[in-house]
Amino acid sequence: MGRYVIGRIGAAAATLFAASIVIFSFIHLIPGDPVSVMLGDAATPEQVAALRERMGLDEPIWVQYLVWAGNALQGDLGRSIFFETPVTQVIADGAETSILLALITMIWIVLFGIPVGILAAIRQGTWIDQGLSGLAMLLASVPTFWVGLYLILIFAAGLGWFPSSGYPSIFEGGGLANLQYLLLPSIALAAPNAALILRLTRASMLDVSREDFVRTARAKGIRPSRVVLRHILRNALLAVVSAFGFTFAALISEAVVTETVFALPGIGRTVVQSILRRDYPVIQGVILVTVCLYLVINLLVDLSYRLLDPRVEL
Amino acid sequence: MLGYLRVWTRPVVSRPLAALAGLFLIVVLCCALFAPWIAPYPPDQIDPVNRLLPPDAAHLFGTDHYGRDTFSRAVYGARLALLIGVGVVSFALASGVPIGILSALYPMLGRVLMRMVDVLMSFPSLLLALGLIVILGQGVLNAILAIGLIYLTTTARIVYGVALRLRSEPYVEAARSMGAGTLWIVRRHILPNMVSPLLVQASFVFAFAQLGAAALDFLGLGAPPEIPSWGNMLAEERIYITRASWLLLWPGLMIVLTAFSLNVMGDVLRDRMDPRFREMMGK
Amino acid sequence: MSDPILEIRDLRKTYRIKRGGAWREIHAIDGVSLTVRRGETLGIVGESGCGKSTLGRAILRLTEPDGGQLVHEGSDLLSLGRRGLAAARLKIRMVFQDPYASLNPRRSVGDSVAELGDIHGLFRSRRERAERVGEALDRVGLGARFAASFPHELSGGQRQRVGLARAILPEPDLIIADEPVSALDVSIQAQVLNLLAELKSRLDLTLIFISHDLGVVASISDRVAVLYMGRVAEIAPADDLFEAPLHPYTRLLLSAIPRPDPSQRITGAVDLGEPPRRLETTLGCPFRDRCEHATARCHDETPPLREIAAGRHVACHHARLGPEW
Amino acid sequence: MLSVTDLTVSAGPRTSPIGIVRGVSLGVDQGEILCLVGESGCGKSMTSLALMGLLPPGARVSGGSVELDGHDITHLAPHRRVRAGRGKLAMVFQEPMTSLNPVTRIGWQIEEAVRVHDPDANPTDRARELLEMVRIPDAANQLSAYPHELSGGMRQRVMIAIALACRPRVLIADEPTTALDVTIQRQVLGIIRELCDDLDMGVIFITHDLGVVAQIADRVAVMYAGRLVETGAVAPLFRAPLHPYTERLMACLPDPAARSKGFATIPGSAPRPGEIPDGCAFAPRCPRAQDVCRGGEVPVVRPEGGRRALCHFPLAEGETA
Amino acid sequence: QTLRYATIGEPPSLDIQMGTATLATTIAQHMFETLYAFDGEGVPQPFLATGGEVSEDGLTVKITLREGVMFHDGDEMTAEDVAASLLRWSEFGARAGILGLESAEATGDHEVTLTLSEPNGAWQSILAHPNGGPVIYPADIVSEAEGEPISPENYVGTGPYVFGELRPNRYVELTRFDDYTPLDAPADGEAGGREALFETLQFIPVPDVGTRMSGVQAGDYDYAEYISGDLYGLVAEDPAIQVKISEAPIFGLMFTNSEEGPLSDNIPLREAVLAALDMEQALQVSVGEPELYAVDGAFFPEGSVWHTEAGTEPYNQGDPEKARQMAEEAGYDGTPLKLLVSTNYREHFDQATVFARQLGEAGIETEMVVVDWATLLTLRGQPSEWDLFMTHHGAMPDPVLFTVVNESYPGWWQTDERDAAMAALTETSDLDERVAAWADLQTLIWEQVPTIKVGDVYSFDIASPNLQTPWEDAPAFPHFWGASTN
Ligand SMILES: Nc1ncnc2c1ncn2[C@@H]1O[C@H](COP(=O)(O)OP(=O)(O)OP(=O)(O)O)[C@@H](O)[C@H]1O
Ligand SMILES: Nc1ncnc2c1ncn2[C@@H]1O[C@H](COP(=O)(O)OP(=O)(O)OP(=O)(O)O)[C@@H](O)[C@H]1O
Ligand SMILES: [Mg+2]
Ligand SMILES: [Mg+2]
Ligand code: NI
Repeated sequence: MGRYVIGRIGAAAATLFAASIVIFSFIHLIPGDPVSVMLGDAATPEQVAALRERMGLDEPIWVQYLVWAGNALQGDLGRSIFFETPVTQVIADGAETSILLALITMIWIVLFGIPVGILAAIRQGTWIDQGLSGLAMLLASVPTFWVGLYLILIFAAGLGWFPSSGYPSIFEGGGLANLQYLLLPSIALAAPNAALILRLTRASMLDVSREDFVRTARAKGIRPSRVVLRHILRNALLAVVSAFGFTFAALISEAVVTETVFALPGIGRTVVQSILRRDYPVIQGVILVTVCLYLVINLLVDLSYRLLDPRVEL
Repeated sequence: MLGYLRVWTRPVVSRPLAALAGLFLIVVLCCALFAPWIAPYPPDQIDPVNRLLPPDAAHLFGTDHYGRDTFSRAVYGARLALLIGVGVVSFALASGVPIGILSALYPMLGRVLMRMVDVLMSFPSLLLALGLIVILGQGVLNAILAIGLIYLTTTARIVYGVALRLRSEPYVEAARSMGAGTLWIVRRHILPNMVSPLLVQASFVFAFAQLGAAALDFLGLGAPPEIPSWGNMLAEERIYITRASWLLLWPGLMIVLTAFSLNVMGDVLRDRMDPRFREMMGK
Repeated sequence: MSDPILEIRDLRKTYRIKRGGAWREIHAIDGVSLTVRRGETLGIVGESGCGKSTLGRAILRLTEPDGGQLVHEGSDLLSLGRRGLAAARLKIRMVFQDPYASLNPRRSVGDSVAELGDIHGLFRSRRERAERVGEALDRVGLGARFAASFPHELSGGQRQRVGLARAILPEPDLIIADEPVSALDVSIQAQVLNLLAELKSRLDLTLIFISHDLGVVASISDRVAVLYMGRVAEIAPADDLFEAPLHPYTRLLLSAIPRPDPSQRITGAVDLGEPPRRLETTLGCPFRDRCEHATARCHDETPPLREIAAGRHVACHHARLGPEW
Repeated sequence: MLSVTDLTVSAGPRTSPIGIVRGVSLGVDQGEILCLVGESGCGKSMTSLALMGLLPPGARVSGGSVELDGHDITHLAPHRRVRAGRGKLAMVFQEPMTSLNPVTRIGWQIEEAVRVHDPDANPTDRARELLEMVRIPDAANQLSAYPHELSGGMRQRVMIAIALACRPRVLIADEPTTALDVTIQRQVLGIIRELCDDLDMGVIFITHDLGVVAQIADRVAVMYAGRLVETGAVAPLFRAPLHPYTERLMACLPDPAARSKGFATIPGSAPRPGEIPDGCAFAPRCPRAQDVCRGGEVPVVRPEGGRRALCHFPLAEGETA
Repeated sequence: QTLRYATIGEPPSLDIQMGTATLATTIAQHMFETLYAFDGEGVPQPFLATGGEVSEDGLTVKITLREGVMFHDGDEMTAEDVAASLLRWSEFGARAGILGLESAEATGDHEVTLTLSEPNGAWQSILAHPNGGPVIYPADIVSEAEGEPISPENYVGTGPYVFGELRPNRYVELTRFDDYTPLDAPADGEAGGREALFETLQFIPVPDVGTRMSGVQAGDYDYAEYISGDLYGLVAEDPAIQVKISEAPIFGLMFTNSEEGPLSDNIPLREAVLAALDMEQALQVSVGEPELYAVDGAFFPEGSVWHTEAGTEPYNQGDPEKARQMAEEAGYDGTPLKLLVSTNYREHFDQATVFARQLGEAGIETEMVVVDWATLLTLRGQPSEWDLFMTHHGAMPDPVLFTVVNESYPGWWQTDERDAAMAALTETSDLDERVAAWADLQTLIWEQVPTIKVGDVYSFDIASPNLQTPWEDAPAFPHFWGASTN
């Protein structure tokens, strides 16, 4: 196991290296440059060129890469061109929101997707199943911003139950009460993902319930509910676990639309805005971190398989 | 022949939901094909005096902030929806399938290719799309390419899994024992047996491509908005959510219903391909 | 008897699997030498996992052996290039265990039967193709009309016949049948076995018949090889082997065959030992842990396959001819 | 003890059901092993699953009754049949490789059944005891093994242990040894025989291997196309089958002595459910069939000795079809 | 007491010498101050300065400074600081060169002497305009930063608010500067005494306009900028919301390429393009509410001293037939004109879409090149990539600040007539003469069409009803000294 983990970390490092090169070349292919965005509409080309030179943006790409990679290895991701602050700080600032949002969203997904998926599987073929599956598909096909805008209109501007937007950190006054800011966004974000998990749960429940060992369990004389929970579900969740991991990773880095609608200071929005402003260090840093996140989650998913499924040998 | 047709129509007809979904998709297809005849106005006819009109007899779905007829735009929108959907699906399949199959058949190559897919997958997907669009410039084709790239990875992974399983199927082995080459095995054995998971994946990708395009539009980077697309209409008119909510309702409904119908049809197709289901329906 | 059609010399295949983070080796075939004579039926028996299928597959290089030689018509199959291999595969054919799984569910019976011809471009016209397919289907007793059916429309016996039909179009020299009847009912099994015997005599085939059902093997084979843990334990003409098994493992196997005779009823549990896990070491007699005669020598020294009597080979330090040990 | 009367199982739409099991009647006594034989697809598994109430979706009991110790259990939920009183029915399935839950330890899986049926016993002790009963070496340690760590034969014995944990009066074993080696098969058969005798259980043993039947059965029931065509004690049935199908089946057994002559076969193939002809289902393949066989009710013949066959023209002793 | 201001996005660097982003100026003007400041009438008044004198030849300006002005770091502002700030600005700043500053020297503790390369009548206005303008930093910070933007920890100014914290995506926070020494004069526009009533100012990015509006309604923000014109009807009557229409209009501009392509040497074709455009339609589509736009070809709004209708006849003809004819006469060969536009500003896009259609009706083909704003900024610097591009500018206090007339601005309008008109504008500091010069220049613009003004758009902001601001209509850069809640 230890050796396995070390091996995996080695492979991850290779992936990371490849990814960092891809990131770097990818980003520098994007036309436009941060300096003209920074200097604004009135700046003349000479001014732009001068500032580019002063900021080292006219060096050959590979030189820039080496400098960046060298610093990144020491944990220094550079400074944001736009914010003038260290990229690590920019990421750390977004991370709180993104992680909490993803966590709360995962709670919704688990609370809604899994039980409803189980229900649909148990009642397979009945109108309950059809209705629930239909609902899931519906949720999966509504654009997030639509849901988000309506949630704000109804629950924030209309009823005033929840704050409309923004998110003050829970560490800076307000405490856990600030989580209410994430309630509406997490619902908007959870809708399509819960639908996916629901469908996955249902499908794998059905798959597992056709397995021979379920018949064995039923022949033991234990209650049907126990068969479902202890035998079918436990095995069915194996298939859902990896979806969980990757949904979580995606929720952290890809909640751009939700973050935009709800004005949340999350990573997704940071990086999209950074692309629009060509804030290279931030884009590179965030992608690097999300790639790491993906690799870590990948590893965790595989390790959790080891815990959940004794057949998996590491 | 009739019997063959029945095999296809039966799973649809036996579920009212599926029948409705099928019907809706046919309507969408008709809209796309015959848009100029169905739409009462050109989709880009600007009429600022009559902007933001609520639905009435002259403008079934009302007018948008240019005074363009929302109904006509929704009808034309079907074209772009299909274009994006079909485009993304074709791209994802055309690139994901060979990658997946090659990786499964040649493990050495597979290790490299799947690593690369991993790298791609580890990038935030919307971001990848966004970056590509910025690099390539905005446009329908580029949006298709960008979204297609996201689904290339998932498709390649699925195909890889299936191909890995099919590769060790006894009938593939049997073909190999007769001296069949790789091309033969892929063409005659692997591809045909991949059809049903691919169909489900395709219907899923089709639906999500619409949402992806809508999200790109939302961020202002989708198709050039003078070509109407539903996602675009939705994103463009989203500030009218309170003032003229019908502007969002119709395109939103179209996206939802199309995605929904496709999902339903995807399910039907999968069931149709599932031998267990075939057994149940009788031979 | 007649000349050898295939000589297997010290064939080895080691699978490397990952267990507990470490690579472990499974010697699926651990130095098998066999001679297959033209026109004979060679039965290969042994318990599940002893390497029977691996041996069959290795002959056709469906799994690439790690070492040894496979001499077929004067050339070593293992050193053939792609072309040579394809040509050899025209001569040596395999019939698979599971008739359903080895037919592509999406291709018609006719397509499956014609596959070999299609791959090698043997048919000059569609007419010819249809004719040849019909002929092959006729030969196995199905009839040309089955060409349009799909595998799921056939019964188990019919599927197995399709499997045979595709193995005889065009006519091969050697058929390797890997448990061709184990998925079938007794009555259908009998049909298929009859068919095999008949084809064999009509087409002058050599047959390697792999099975774990000793009853079946006994009734169809000229010679039988018993495999244990990837090694040949015993080879003998079928009659001799069933009458007077030499290897203790062969004896065990024979004693466990259920005979359809109500007078030999089971009265209680017996302990026949557990088949060992795959060992990493190849030293010593693989059967020693279950063998009542095992001595220190069996632990230290691998018993070679030695000829005890004419045509009878056994790999046991203690085996000798005679009624008792 | 267990008696089944006229059991009918059908599948397909309710408007045009397909009969899979068509009026099967049988009974098992204490300490008796009843072997149910017949070729693949004739409805053996369906019969046993109907007894347990575990029919797959799509199939249902559409007639007849199942009684256990005089109580009608035809429509009880499966877990109630197993629990009725203190464990009445239990089942061992064919596939030892897939019939155990792969993610839990086998000890846990046995204890789960023990807790239901032996609430007073210490589950771990009882589980160990059961493993010893099915002769698993080093039982105490094996409790913490996962199924994939065991060989096929051991898994099958664990399956039997689980069934025994239900303290069944009747054990149903559906082809429990087809996936096993002959040597292991021999061991498992021995264990079943021994348990049957020691615990005074009734056993319904399903197989299509006549060799196994001969070795283990007290009584035999032969099925063909969803019907019982013949029942009787094992020795007379093997010596002198009444039904032509039974006789033909036995003739198909490979006989090493008669190698050169080839194998006897039954021409044609068994009908699929839904395509079963009227009258005697075997008639199209039967060399003795006459016009009466092809329609109408088939008479039951009951010679002495508790034997019973469904045939117009039963065989006399020594006669071949 | 915190003011929560919902912004359209994050501000770029608050070093506003270096950039011209509106949002950065809005925020940074609370920290950094200029030597002069515009009063309510738009007339520059001494602010950090107490006055200035121009030499006879107009090449030397001697400025005296207010005493006792404290920087946030506790040091007093000296002539050294002012000289260093002005020099850095004129060398590296966003509007470098506009003043023609040759040198700035501290000629006393509280006196700076500026040397200009040419006389510049607009020097007070230039010194008063904070947007990309010469705000005053401490000398050591200036010398450290040189041409690079000052980093946030070095944001030190003289204003009533101190830089607090910049949390990317969350907010920029400014806190009250307790040692602030206000100018002893009544507040008048930006001039006069400034008083920080709010403890803190928080500028929170809320990119979605619907959310900005809902947020004010829900009480999450006190002030939200840049609400779409079409939402005006919804909030105008709402007693729960104060509407702050901007007093300074923004106007869309479509620049023409004078360097390369079909429009470069072909002024008649440009005139044809202009003739085809109906600005009313474009404004209706992009703004909606008639109260919020004005169809006006004058570059300075009514009420400004610079307002003149001189030469605006070609504006807003919307005559496709005439345009077609003019295009034909200009020898237009049907080559599509590349219209570069970004989607990041909805108005640009809406207007471009309308124009493309109107041009199409006049037989002038266009090809819309839709890119994101950052790409547009780069592409427009490459003459071969475009023929027309869309942008917008805010009202300027003085024509010289106006980029249209800057010959290095993309479009590269460089004609002898322009040079002459520009010289007339900067030669003198006499207001009347300068206004007349500007009228000529505006006429020239409508004749040579280096750019096409779309029309004035009065964007509007909204505020919670409790917010009291010292101004009624929103200035170009809303400021919150003197603002409070009740
Ligand atoms: N692809 C593989 N990878 C690793 N191990 C393998 C592989 N194929 C077979 N083995 C192992 O090699 C050994 C021999 O397998 P083989 O299939 O040849 O046995 P067999 O005699 O045909 O058994 P059966 O009667 O069950 O078909 C077994 O222990 C098996 O687990
Ligand atoms: N859900 C179903 N619908 C229709 N027919 C079914 C269904 N399930 C099983 N059958 C059919 O019922 C018949 C009886 O099956 P059963 O499993 O009882 O056979 P069996 O005698 O146990 O065969 P085997 O020896 O292969 O296990 C088979 O022909 C099968 O195809
Ligand atoms: Mg095998
Ligand atoms: Mg069965
Ligand atoms: Ni005017």
